[in-house]
Amino acid sequence: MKKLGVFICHCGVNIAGTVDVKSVAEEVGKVEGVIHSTDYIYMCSEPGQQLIREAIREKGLEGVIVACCSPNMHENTFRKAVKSVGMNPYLCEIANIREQCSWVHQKEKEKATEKAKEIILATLEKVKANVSLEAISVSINRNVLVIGGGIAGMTAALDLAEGGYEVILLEKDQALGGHMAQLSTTFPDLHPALPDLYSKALAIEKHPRIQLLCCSEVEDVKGYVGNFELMLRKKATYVDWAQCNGCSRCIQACPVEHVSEFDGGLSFRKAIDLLYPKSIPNQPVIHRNFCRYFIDQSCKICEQICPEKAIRFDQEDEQIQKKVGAIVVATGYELYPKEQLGEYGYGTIPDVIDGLTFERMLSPTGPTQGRIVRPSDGKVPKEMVFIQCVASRDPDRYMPYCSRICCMYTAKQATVFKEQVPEGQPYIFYMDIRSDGKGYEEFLQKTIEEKGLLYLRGRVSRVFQDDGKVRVLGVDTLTGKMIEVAADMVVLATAIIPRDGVKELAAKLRATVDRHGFLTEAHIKLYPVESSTKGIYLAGCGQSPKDISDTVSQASATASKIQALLSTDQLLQDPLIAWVDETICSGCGICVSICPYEAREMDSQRGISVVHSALCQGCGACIAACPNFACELRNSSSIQTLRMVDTFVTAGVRE
Amino acid sequence: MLYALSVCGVSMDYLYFPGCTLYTKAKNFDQTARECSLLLGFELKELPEWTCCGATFPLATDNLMALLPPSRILAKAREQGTTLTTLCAVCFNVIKRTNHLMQKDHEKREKINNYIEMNYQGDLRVLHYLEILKQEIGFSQIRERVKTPLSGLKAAAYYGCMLLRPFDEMGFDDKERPTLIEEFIEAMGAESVDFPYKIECCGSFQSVGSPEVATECAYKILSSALKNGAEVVVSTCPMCTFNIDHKQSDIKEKYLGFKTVPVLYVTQLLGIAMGLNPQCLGFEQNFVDPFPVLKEKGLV
Amino acid sequence: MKIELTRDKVHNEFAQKVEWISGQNLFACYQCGNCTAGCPVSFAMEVGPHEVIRYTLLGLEEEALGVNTFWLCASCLQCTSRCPKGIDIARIMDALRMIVLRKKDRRDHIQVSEFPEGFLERVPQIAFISGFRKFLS
Amino acid sequence: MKGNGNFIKRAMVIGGGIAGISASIDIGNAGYEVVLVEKLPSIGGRMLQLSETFPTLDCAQCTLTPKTVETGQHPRIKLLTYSEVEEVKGEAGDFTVRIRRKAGYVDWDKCTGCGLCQEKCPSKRPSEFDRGMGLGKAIYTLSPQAVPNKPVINPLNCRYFLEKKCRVCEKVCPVGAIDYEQQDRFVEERVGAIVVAVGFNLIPKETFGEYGYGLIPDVIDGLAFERLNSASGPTAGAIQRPSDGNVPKEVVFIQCTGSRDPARYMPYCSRVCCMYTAKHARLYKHKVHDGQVYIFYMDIRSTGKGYEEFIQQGMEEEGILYLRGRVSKIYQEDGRIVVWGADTLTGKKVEVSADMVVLATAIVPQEENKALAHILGIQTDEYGFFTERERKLHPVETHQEGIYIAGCAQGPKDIADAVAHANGAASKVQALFAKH
Repeated sequence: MKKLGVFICHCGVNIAGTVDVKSVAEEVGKVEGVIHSTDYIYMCSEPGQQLIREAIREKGLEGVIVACCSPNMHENTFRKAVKSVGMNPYLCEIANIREQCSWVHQKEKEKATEKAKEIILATLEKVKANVSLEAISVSINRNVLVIGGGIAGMTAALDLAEGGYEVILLEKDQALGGHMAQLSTTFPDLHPALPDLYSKALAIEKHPRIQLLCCSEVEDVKGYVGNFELMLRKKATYVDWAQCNGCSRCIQACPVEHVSEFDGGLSFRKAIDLLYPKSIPNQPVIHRNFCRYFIDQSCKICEQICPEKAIRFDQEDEQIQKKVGAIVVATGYELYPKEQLGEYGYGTIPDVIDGLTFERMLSPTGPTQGRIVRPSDGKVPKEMVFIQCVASRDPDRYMPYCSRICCMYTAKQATVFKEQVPEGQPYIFYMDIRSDGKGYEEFLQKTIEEKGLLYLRGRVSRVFQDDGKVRVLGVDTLTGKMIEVAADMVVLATAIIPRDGVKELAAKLRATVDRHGFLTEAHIKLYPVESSTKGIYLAGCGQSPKDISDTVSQASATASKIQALLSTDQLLQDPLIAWVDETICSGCGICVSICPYEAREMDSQRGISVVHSALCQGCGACIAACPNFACELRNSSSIQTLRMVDTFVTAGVRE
Repeated sequence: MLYALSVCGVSMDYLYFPGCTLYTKAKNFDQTARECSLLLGFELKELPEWTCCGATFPLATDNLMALLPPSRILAKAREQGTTLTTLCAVCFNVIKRTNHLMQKDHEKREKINNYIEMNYQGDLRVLHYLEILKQEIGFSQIRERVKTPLSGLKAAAYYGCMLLRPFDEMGFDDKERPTLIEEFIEAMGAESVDFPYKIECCGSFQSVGSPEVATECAYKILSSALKNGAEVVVSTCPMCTFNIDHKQSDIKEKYLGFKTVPVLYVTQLLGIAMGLNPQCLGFEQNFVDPFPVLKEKGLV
Repeated sequence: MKIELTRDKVHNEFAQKVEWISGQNLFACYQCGNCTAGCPVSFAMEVGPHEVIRYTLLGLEEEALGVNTFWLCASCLQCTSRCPKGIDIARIMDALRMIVLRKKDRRDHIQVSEFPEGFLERVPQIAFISGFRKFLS
Repeated sequence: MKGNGNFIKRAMVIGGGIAGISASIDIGNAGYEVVLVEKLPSIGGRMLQLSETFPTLDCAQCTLTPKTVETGQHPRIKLLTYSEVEEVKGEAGDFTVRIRRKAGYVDWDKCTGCGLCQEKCPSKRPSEFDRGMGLGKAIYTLSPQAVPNKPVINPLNCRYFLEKKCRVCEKVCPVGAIDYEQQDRFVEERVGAIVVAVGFNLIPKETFGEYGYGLIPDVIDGLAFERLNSASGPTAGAIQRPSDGNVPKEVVFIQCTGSRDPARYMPYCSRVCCMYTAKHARLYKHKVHDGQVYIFYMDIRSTGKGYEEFIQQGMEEEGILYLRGRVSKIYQEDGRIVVWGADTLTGKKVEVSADMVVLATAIVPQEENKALAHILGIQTDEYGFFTERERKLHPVETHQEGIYIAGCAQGPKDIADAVAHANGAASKVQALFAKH
């Protein structure tokens, strides 16, 4: 009989407030094999861990159960603690009596106490049969993939490259910059956005350790932390960038114009074009859907005019295989689709635009060279309405969350409007003004006072066209009165939502997203930049809406985590994986097809299935699938599991 | 009884602006102050030919006319000396704020000087009588001169608004938690009673505009003081005193169970402690007679 | 119940007049209500001072001048001393009073002739002088 | 010392709160040595005072203590607690830092952390860590889970230092670690980069005369409520008001106390108060089911991930009453606390007679920031927060190469943002070291 020790954590009042920990400790202490049973206020603290270490040393424990929070929180903490005094870490198990007991049974203290005891008894059954295991050591690849070439991805890539690591920077669009390239100025300093961004992009382009792949996407990801195998797709640009000298004669000559999405529909662009002038890379792309050559082979002007003969109508997508050790996901955001915002006339009234479109209008390199004019007739708007929380903070119809940046960019836009049109009046409909960054509140109040921005606390119910004006029906909840403004132009601060396609990407990466599609961090406080999958890190608005400075901090944070991860040569992995009883395995191969990690393989010589230990994640699919019961999970054998189930069942009988 | 007694060894005199009400309905305030000053070794030298201060500091920034009377008072006082004192908190507020404006606002100063044909630069010290007692004489010195310590008397200090606000200009005491009058009360040997309404407004001139509102304000102040154990309330302002003393008849009409409480001017309290002749204390002008409670405590 | 806003209305003459007489910036107001919260006479006011400021800013002259709020203000400056934006609210209240009192058709807020008998003898002159300045044109 | 030529690849982190700890662990894990300097006797900072964290309501201790333990045991992190930076010379790659190791009157080399001295110490004074609500001993650790778990003597409370008698701790100490003669010592450390993570303070409570703060015992600040609600706090997590230990049934929370108040206090927003107040209100409701919460606010600022949902859930499910308006005055009457506020949505004055009031007081920089900035040759803003090189793209760098800032030392931020900010600073240190 193993000598076992049970350590019950109060977790402050989180457990002890519901579960009578003293009585549980006492009763569990009477169970056969348990030679030590105790409780403490915070088992994860230094004195708590010391209790465990001392008991192991003094009483020669051969198995340890810590009854506390979810193993997601502190399994590692306690395994490290027992290891430090020479016990095999896999002889230490967590009995989760917080998330699975005290938190969900706060109003039934006696039953919760009983359940906590049962959970511990069941875990005892598991530990009794646990065996010592050694961690699996795997070599690692020290290159990093950064997905997304916006400010988050750019920052992470540069930080990593500066730290000495080789980086592949993947951008879906044709140039770096992301949404920041669309902005005019940044709040609250009103710095022009482009120059700062540009210097960063230039540094990336020149960096010897960064490989920039534009027009590229992740097609497939295999492997695991330290050893990801990537299949990337570099889409055809129909221009040989190695040949192109960036003279842009092709752009000038191209006869096709189509509405520019980058400029929010305010301008036209060519079928062969740069994303924006002086973009990095500074080579154009032919947009197949618009190019006459691709439509009816009627035009080859660009090819004819190109001095470097760089046009390649026959170029094809390219598949690139890469290996990396870690991945940063910095996929960014997009704005809520306008077609779905009927009550604001968005998409049907030309003078109702969104914040990003207005940014383009304010940008000196934008379609109006920075002049504010109504899209419908080019006149300067005098009555200007800004509506915040459009599709944000609207759980019933749109998004329940706050998009975080709209309050500040709206204040900035209204300020710039007032500077440019001094006789104009901005009206800003809001619910709460959220200016919580450094210097934000001061900026906001200063501009309200000095520029006379009129903030109206209330939502807008309807926006419609009337007599060449855009009529806005809202409310001022401070006077309790309905407000009507006959506006010249309306700017909507539409909700920030995750990029299209993030869910599919997350599935490839085996990372999780929340119900809105934002990538989920492993723990909001403890691991804010780590995803739930090891080796996958999150930066920027793909994780949740945030402004540029917070994005930059977070992106640098991912770089820091990755540098720590890759600073060693070998990575240790939990050995809690599947194994095969070769005497029973019939070699049917069901496990091979069912394994989601491609960790199962047929050994054709021996006619049995084997486990690829570095790939196996211990999910248990093969165990359930094996018709012969030839597969077992280490330290979670069928016998162990059945004994645990037995404990609960007999507990029911005892009752 | 009326002999000058120098406390600090030297005799000091202060220019004194009584203001209209101290010549009429608050004579007791004026009279006790003059008598006590003499006992403390200084004299209140009344300004010759003074006029009304205007009784409000004009809040409309374009109303220069209302600034002329207080400016004139200041300018004339400056010809006589360097320190001007008042007793009435309203006068103090008007004169001190005007003085502040004459110091800081060059443009208005010039205009006003043009109007009144004088040249006043705002270089007069304007002190409330209590400030003189605290800063120039010292409460500890006064404590030593107390003949009848007011032991056992629970007195609530009522500041009102005019002494304290606006803080930047008045600088009288902490704007939220003043303690100067309490210190004075303790120096008199009485027990000071703190109460939350001590800096709330009495309703001021609303006694003319909306008397019922002023009555309500006074009721709240007095009941708060009473609840905290006050046996007398100490005031520095004839306007407040009217509202919280004289209006107690109205309060009683509205709130049947209301128990009246005497209101004393600070200088009346000082006078009692300094042993002034009861005839000099001017209790006949007090609406609620303080005599019974003082007698009960053996103070008169 | 409904306000139609235009830029002329936001920068209405009335609001500008109030700003000019009071020397205060109405746009600076947080609408936090601290003035109303601390006002010793707000119990008798039809709306709090913060709401009168809001009416004025939105050009609702009739509403702003139609309430008793500024008539009841006793200029005690409690609002001013606690305003987080340092707005001298009492000055705004006085400005509203002045706007009414200075109109060409004199509209005194109180009628001396209607004072009850003995009132003049009872009330100290300081209250009269002060009150007359605030209530008579 | 992992070095290359003359460039010292060793970092110093000033401040052992969650930001400093996060930066230290990151730099240490990347293979560089770290010296972590903390002013208090143990690491953990403000987060150690918290009960739960928003929006998940995870226990703050459970989130933090494993990190403090990891820091304490990290082979590449050298802890210098109860220490302050006195002087810095040199430049990026070669800073020489002179550190004052304050006298704690306990020889930590001998001390085993058995706790006997604390148990027997007869001097009990209001504990600063518990915001004056609980009693602490003259010889103390900040918490039983402190890292390092070694005590110091506060001479201002110690009977021996005050009256030259007692010496109980000396008598009971089984290893003779008490040393009343101990003096401040000075040590020098050479490092190549410095991360400043000194955290924040709350605006002094005496500031708010109109809120009766400091006079009315049941008017407390947010950190005090954290202690009150904490299982390791003075009431072991029971919600009892400080004056009489009764369970408060009506609690008023006031936001923006000293924040967003340019005329009188701080013009900026303190960023965390909206969320922690919502958290307080919900935790209170979890413990006092029949209690009512009133929250006075100006704007609800719940901008983080899951924050807005958290706030709305509080309103809908726990019946928390939000009142849009500030509070002008608070006073005590008949054993109740009267609160004068406003509800600007009805335009009316609101009077609440409460049992307890919690003020969300403004986050202010540490007092010593300006002096420290001078020592380091970096800048602070007018309030005393350290200035970043550029707000958007260089939020962790300073104008001085090799010196970085992390967490609330730069400006108010919540734990998640502070951790990300600190990790960012660590990344810059690693890049700086990798370059040389």
